[in-house]
Amino acid sequence: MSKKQEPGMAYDMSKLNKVFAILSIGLLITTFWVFLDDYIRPWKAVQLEALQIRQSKLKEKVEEAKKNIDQEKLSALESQLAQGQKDAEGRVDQISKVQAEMKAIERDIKQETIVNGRLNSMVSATTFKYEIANSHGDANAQSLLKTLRNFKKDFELSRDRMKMLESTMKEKTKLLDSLQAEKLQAEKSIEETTRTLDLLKLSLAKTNVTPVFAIRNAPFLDFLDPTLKIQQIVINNVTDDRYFVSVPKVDRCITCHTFIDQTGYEDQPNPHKTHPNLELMVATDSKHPMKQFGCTSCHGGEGHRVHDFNSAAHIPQNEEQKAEWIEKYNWHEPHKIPQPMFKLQHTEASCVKCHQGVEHLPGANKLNAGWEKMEEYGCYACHKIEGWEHKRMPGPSLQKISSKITKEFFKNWVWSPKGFNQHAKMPAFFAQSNNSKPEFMEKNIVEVNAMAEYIWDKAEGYKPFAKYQGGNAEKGKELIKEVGCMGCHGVEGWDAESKKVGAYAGPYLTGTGSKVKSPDWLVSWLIKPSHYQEDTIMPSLRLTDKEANDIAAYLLSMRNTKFDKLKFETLNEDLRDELLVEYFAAFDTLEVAEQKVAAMSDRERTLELGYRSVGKYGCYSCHSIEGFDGRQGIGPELTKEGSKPLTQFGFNQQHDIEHSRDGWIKAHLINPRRWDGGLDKPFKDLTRMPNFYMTEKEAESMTLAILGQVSDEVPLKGVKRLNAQEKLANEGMKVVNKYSCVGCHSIDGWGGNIVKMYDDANEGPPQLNREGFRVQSDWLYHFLGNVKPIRPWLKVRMPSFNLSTEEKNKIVTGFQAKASQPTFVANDAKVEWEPGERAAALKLFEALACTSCHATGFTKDQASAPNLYKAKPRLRPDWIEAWLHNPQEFMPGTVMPSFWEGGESLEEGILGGDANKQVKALVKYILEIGEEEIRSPMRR
Amino acid sequence: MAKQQLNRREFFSFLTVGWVAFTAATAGLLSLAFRFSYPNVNFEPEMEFLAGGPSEFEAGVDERYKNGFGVWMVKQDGKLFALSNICTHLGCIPSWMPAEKKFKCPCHGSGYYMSGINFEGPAPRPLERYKVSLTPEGKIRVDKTKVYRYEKGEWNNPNSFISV
Amino acid sequence: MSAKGLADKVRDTQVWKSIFRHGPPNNSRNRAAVVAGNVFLHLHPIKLKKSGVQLGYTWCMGGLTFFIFLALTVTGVLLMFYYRPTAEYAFNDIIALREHVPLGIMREIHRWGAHAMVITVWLHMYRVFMTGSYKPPREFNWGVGVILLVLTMLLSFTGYLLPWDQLAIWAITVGSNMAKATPFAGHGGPGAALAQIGDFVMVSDKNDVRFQLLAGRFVGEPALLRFYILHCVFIPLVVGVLIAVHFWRVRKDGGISAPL
Amino acid sequence: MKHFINIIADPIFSFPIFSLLFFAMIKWYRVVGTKKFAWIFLAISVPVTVWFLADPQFIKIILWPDNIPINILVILIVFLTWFPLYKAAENDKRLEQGLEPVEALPENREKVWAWPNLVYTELFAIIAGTIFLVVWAIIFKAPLEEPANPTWAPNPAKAPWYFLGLQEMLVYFDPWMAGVVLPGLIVVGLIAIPYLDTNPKGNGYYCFQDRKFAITGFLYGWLVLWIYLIIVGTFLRGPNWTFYGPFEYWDFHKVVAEYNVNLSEFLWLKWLNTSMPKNIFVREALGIALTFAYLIGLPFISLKTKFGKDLLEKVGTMRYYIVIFLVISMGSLPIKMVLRWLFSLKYIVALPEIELNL
Repeated sequence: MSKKQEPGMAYDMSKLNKVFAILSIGLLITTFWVFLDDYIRPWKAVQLEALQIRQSKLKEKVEEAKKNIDQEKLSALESQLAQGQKDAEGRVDQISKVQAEMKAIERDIKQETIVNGRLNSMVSATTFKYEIANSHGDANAQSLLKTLRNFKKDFELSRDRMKMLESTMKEKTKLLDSLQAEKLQAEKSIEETTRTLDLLKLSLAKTNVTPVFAIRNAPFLDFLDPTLKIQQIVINNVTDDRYFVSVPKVDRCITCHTFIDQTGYEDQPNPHKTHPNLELMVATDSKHPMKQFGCTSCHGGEGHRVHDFNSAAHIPQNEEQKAEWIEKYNWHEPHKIPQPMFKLQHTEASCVKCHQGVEHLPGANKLNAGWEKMEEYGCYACHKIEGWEHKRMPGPSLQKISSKITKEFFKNWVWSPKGFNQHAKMPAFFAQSNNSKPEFMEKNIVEVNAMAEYIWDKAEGYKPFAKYQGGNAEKGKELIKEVGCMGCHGVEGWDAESKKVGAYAGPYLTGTGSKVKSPDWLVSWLIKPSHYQEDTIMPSLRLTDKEANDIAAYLLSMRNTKFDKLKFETLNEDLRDELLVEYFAAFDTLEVAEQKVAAMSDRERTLELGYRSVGKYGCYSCHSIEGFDGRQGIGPELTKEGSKPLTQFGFNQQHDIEHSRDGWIKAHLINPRRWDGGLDKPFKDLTRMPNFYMTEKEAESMTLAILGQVSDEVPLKGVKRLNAQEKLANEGMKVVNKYSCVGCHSIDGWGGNIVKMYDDANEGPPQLNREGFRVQSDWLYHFLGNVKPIRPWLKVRMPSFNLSTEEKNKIVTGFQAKASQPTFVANDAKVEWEPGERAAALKLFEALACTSCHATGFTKDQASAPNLYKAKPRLRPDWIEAWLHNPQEFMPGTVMPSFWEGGESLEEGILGGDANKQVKALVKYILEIGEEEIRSPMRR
Repeated sequence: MAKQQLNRREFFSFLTVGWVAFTAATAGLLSLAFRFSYPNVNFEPEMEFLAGGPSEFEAGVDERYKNGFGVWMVKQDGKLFALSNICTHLGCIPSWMPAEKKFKCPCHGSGYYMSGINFEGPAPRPLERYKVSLTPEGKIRVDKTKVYRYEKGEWNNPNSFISV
Repeated sequence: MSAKGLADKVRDTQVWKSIFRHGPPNNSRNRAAVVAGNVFLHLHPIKLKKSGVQLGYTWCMGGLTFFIFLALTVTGVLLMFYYRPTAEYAFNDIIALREHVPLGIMREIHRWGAHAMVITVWLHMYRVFMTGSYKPPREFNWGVGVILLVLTMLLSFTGYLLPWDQLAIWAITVGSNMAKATPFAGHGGPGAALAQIGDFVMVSDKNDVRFQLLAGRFVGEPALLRFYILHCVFIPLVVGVLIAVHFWRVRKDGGISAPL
Repeated sequence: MKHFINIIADPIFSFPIFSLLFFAMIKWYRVVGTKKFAWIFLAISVPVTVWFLADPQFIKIILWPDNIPINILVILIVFLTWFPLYKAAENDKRLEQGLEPVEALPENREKVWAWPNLVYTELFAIIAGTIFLVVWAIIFKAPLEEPANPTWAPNPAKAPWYFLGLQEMLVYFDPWMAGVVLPGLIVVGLIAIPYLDTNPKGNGYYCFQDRKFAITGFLYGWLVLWIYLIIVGTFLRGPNWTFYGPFEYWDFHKVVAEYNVNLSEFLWLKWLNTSMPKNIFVREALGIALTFAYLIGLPFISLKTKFGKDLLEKVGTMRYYIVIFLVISMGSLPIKMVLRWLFSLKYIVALPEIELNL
């Protein structure tokens, strides 16, 4: 073949065709490839797996359902059916006759429908015409009216005929059914017997992979009606932040987590597992149904991404899981994701964004623990956190400090609080990893000295009102345990008990003897704390002088000998001046600064440095110190800490800290000074956040609470908005929490830690369950201001708090609201008895031996239950009734017997044994004796 | 002569293969656009909802779920059913006229009885009914993905109503 | 210097001459040159039958249609500066055009122009039929013209939705529901009920032609976006290409029709 | 008088009247196609129009902004219906005399320069068009109603005016016919015209005599079945798509007596007096048979007529069947209308089970 081309041709045609063919085939292959690339998605495999799981579960259920069917009964029914069919065949003539009749009626109905429809439309049209003509006063109105009436009449007639036909039809249908009644009955019974099985079989059939299934899910055709598809929830009430725009959240997690809302898959591995807490989450009837809250509202992460396991920003909960995921899913750290998923153990952090400004969130135990710790350590004092503004200063006032402790103690304490009291809540500012260089230490010493001088300079005098007369330390120690101090304080002498209670509202009592300057102050403080500090939360326990002296004796006997010997170094004046110059030089030249310092007297210089140092370390945030009113805390605001971009967290040179928000926060809480490690910082720029010496556990739970402080603006519809009642309850609980009522009382399941100290819970402070329903509001108000013991046999005392009227009101209405009681109950009406009821009540009172415990006023015995004569003013009648019916419901573990357990009365002879009547009668009797008490209150 | 024929055949087959492959690939790429126009997920309202308990309904037409879900709950002759509010003519939304006891479509005047059966106007067939079932908690679940049509005799299907 | 002198001077500059390669069209040579040498006028033949410029014969409807198409393109592009095709903004943006956008009358021009274009394109077809101008050799171009007429109505129809008011969505609802009735391809059309295997519904409101058009089961935000794209990009492009073909064929098929 | 007009405007009357007028116009096109006729018509129609416009209800509908294009269209159509007839009458007279049509006169075939003749004509059209559009835009604001609300339909809900012919067809046909098949046939039929019309005469000039069938068929479809239906749909259809006369107030509550019955119901219930068969195809057998007879039988029957024979001879078998099919399809609309009005017939074939209603 010659290579010569045709004239006018640059290439051989066959060659062109060859290239064309090859390129076209390449294009074709690419086309297939692009479809396949789009088609193959990891979640499809997961859904197929889920299908198999569902199939195996259904198979089990089918087997079970088969077992449940009584075969004998079924075969009996089948023979019945055969018999029924035979019977029906016997009446075949009758049946076909009825069927023919029905056919005729059917025709008539159809015809009548047409007639009826025609007339109906004529009626409507003529009505319109007539109404128009009539309103316009047209001449033909009357004739139209006549036509209309005729149409209406015809229409009515037609409707009657229709009704007639329909009822005949019904009769005939009934007749037909009755002609084959046995058959129909048998059919129905068989259907009923096998219904469950049939339904299950139907569902099972849907799990088979059939050709239709393949077609539905085939590439390209899968737009028709696929069974494998992305499942999503659009949540309008919770949004994703797109910066200046909020868009509804879209969660597609259920694409893989197929059974998350279905029970019965608890035993499956993830992602096929059922949600572990369906009662609270996910389930339709839970408080947080999946359709409304989705998944990432709580878990975080990229719920809308389903490309693969990593795109959803899954985060392993620990190293072990991390290794597993790397192995299984090729997991890697999410990149460029603003809010990756919370670690499983941190999920409760999400509660915060919707449940704001509450003291306690039932069900969120980890979060509550975190909040409790934040309260204990007083994070909110230095760091602004929205919703925490109402909290009081966590430390004691220093306004009268000079009368309480010595300057020397103060300096040593500030230098190392834990050195004095290893349970001290006061954190350590000095001798930390970043400021223990000798040069820094010397400057710190100057600062501590200067602060002491400043504070003492500002302190007012205070004169104790009581005198310490010496006491029995042993007795004092017992008293401390008995009267209830340990609801708020840990005590060194009762170490095991203190651990059990874990009280945090007041300081741990140790070395008091070394701390307190004058015993008189201590006695005064114990008797009436508000005398020394007006706004203290420390209550009076109505101690007698003797008791107070005994306790003081015990407290004074506790000394910290090591601490006693400490001698704080004195102020180095040169260094002081140097520091002062450095302060002044911030806005002036060095020269001017030095001149300024030179112009000041020695005392002035010390006080100035003291003032500056208090400001520098932010002491005033926790302690009331004169000269710092209205100053902001020194810490950064934490309201949106959980959304702070990871890059804004300064990990500095700490490479062994996990590179995540929670990793940083936790490490920071355990030792905030670590970030200065390896850096060369000048003295004035050293990290100031003090070291609380938190345990890992404490840091972990606080991390969770801080992680929850996210910036997500949840739309109003999405957040939990407290209703009026809940608001009142929450306000009340704020006061309750402030005074640490929950240290002693368990309030609807919250708090009551002191009870752990007692072997018998009934010896501890009473549980306050639905307290607002139990007590009369005015009684409670009065009681809070003027405590009189109700349970004299208890050794622990209800303290007298220094509550303001507003606070008392808040507590009362709070309890009332919490128990859904809109108002108080008026019960000053005289009891009215049914005939014979009073006698029965008295009989019951005898028979149930009420007075054996409620002895007060009845016998001379020691009472072990409250005074019944005082029940009327204190308790709500409805509560008494409910309480009598079932005391355990209100106070689990109470010694009050349940006389009417399960609605059955023990005393059948009285009031016909009717539990309700008996209880009512008793309530009336209790109210009646209360009336007497009111009239002659002397009786006991 | 024989050689030339072979050449011609060869020539012919390359050309054929080329065009067939090219046409198929182009058709495939055009169908990309077709498939692309069908989204895999849609953001339209839920097709399933809970409509309270059967005891909440009185005989007649209940319009509570009309605006939110496009459904009239109708209780008639011992049956409670979910009636679509989409006119079978051109998909407008009829109004319930309590006085006239009928549904009337504002677009082209189709009228329907309370049962949903059409009796006037251009509507070609009765309104559709949706699947209703009772949840284990005794609430009515309305599933709008499954419709029941009168003219197909589907209104006797036990899933199309709840006996009350 | 007289005006004429100035004009001559301008005509003599290099700039002028670089743009217009011929003298004033007052002689045969230049009249030919002005049409042949200008890319826009080049659409025209250099000479045409007299009947081609007689209004009684041509009605000028085709030309007006093209002019309105251009006017709509210009006003449409301008309107796009102020219009966002989302359920959130669309309606408010239209209000803005009326209330505060400078010369928001652009919308009126666009809307009435759209109506006018439908009328002129119909009348154009009417005239072409009445003069029998579709007859050979112009059969193909008549077909192109019919398709252009359909596209004109589709352009107007897709634009009808964009104000996102009641008029818009219900007109489109009524219109798009017709697609639902397409035999075998719409779920309300004949034959759709047959395409079903068990619970596998091959033609349903989730996959039929109407769903493809609206990207949803009803006229919602996705439909707005789709109609916007069709109205502003897709159909105008197709129309533009077909107009080119149409004009090209007018020239190639013997110019504006005239008796053979 | 107004009352009378309100009544006869109802399609039941106006459609036949309009059709008759149309055919009269075609029949006496030489009378219509004169300037004298035009002046007389103008002299009558101006005062009549003024009288119409004096009615508050009529002017309200006329001046609704989105109806303006239709008013313009109507005025143009009236003129442009007369104008070709005038031209055709003129040409036909010349052709009968053995002369060439006016357009073919040598002075009209003379070649003229595109510049300035054509270019200036276009420029004038552009300027006039711009003025027209801008003035229109200044006088009439583009309508804007309430924000879109998918849960509440306005009443009446109308398609854009150029689709109102189709929407009016929806009264008589199901959407698959009125919305898909018939428009599809219109488009296909229009495209097919040059291939079906093999008549070499009348190429490039107005005439009627040489193209009687083509022009009559086209004009009937264009004027009666398209423009007339648009006018009805725009001006005469109010709330609930009920008919309202031109002077009638659009009362939301107006009800028109209407109850339609299917052919199968006529057959089984009325004529055979029995119940409807269960099998749907048996039930609709008559309608299906009639439809097939119409579609397949009619072309054969028309072959027997002179018209059919001539047509077959002229265009050949293939074209004959296509033309007849298109004509039959076009004719289905008036037939369905008449059946509806005379017998309240709803569907000839009623198969809602498979959405197939005819």
